[in-house]
Amino acid sequence: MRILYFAWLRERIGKSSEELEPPPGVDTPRALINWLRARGPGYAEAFSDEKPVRCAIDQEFQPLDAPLGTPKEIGFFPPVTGG
Amino acid sequence: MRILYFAWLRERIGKSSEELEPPPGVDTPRALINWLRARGPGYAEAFSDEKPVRCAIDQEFQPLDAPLGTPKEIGFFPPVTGG
Amino acid sequence: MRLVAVQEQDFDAGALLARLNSAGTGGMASFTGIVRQLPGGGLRALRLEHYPGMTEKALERLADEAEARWELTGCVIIHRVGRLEPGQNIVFAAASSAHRGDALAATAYLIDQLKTRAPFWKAEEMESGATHWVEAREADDEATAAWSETANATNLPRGQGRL
Amino acid sequence: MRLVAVQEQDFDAGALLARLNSAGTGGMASFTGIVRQLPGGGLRALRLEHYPGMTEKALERLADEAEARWELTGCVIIHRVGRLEPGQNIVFAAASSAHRGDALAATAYLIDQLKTRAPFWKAEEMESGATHWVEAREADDEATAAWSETANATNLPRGQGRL
Repeated sequence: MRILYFAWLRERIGKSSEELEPPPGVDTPRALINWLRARGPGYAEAFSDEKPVRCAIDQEFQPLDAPLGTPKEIGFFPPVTGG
Repeated sequence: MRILYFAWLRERIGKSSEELEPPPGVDTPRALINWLRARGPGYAEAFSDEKPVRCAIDQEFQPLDAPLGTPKEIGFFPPVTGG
Repeated sequence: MRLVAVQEQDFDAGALLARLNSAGTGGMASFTGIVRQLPGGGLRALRLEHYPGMTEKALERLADEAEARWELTGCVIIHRVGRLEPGQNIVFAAASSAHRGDALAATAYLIDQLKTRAPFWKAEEMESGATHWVEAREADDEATAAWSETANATNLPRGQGRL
Repeated sequence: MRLVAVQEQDFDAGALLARLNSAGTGGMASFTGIVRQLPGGGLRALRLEHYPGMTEKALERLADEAEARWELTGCVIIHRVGRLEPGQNIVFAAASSAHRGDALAATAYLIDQLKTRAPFWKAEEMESGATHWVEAREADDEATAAWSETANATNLPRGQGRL
């Protein structure tokens, strides 16, 4: 699946998106965060605190404990600040 | 004092303003209307029903029973319909 | 920044918003009223009459009230008079503020109050040649009154949505 | 008439209002958000990032909701992205309707909802060279939530005046 990072998550991880296949058992965005955190220090720093992390599954806002399903894309980002 | 007429009051009376000195005892806009009504058929028609008549004393909205005082001008008109 | 005018000529909403912005602000709200064709058609034009002198005082007072009630950086009320055809602008009210809610509420206040507290009168000139004076709407009185129920508040009154 | 866009280039509020008017209406309300200098100064620019694809969907949904909730003849949402300096336009929301209350309420709804439901992020680029991401404001969440309390109503929520 395609994973996208925005704002300071993008900056800390050092990329705006990547294609990854998380292992079976990664069934929520929160589980995906735990799995990503082990991929390197940038990820660990970006996801050190989950509280300010929001996500969208296939471009719809979802809670971190929503079922992940088999999305085409998932985005991680801080709370939005538009307008 | 200067008396001004607007909208259909102006049309029925046939003028937009005039200088008049009402006699002593004409001490409210309503009393002024009663006095004006006797000045001719246009006035009688314009003021035949007081309900839709509003007034301003020296350019401030006032009820018909407000004290008239000695204003420089008084305006008579229907309810406003701007905007 | 304050701009209040009664005029025959048209106004340029974009230019007015640019002037409001140049006073320095976070956001600007505006309302533009337009001559509407009647549901059954047949309206050739509106003719707008006003009470010169009193109108300007009444509009300045509404601007004073809005500036006292909300934190505004600017405030505009322009009302046209004369003969206006369907689709043409009648009225423009706008307010700017660092707070978007203030700008929006002040704009709604200005237009609601103007409807019942500024001496303008509209006559409808029909295609048939007939002309009749527009009657005041009860809903406008209610919209004006709704703001007094929140006299010391800065809230928008309930019921705004359908007035 | 519906116009929703995410773009780097500036927009022309006057031209957008003219397009809304050409769809035929009684009144148009608008809100224009502008980059504000910080209270203590020192802001060189905002940098606005968004989630391409998702943003457009989110804004179209807000327009759908506004059109379902009020009687609108038109609806516009334009949001800029990229680097924007103080005084420049960020966002434009507008709605037109035969009823002024509908136009005003729909405009307030669009801007309130957009603040918390569209994926935009702002970073502040300071004159010192430092850059920091803007944190979400609790007041914005409250403004969004206030509309759900009146979920089946067309009223403006109380408390709008200070948000």
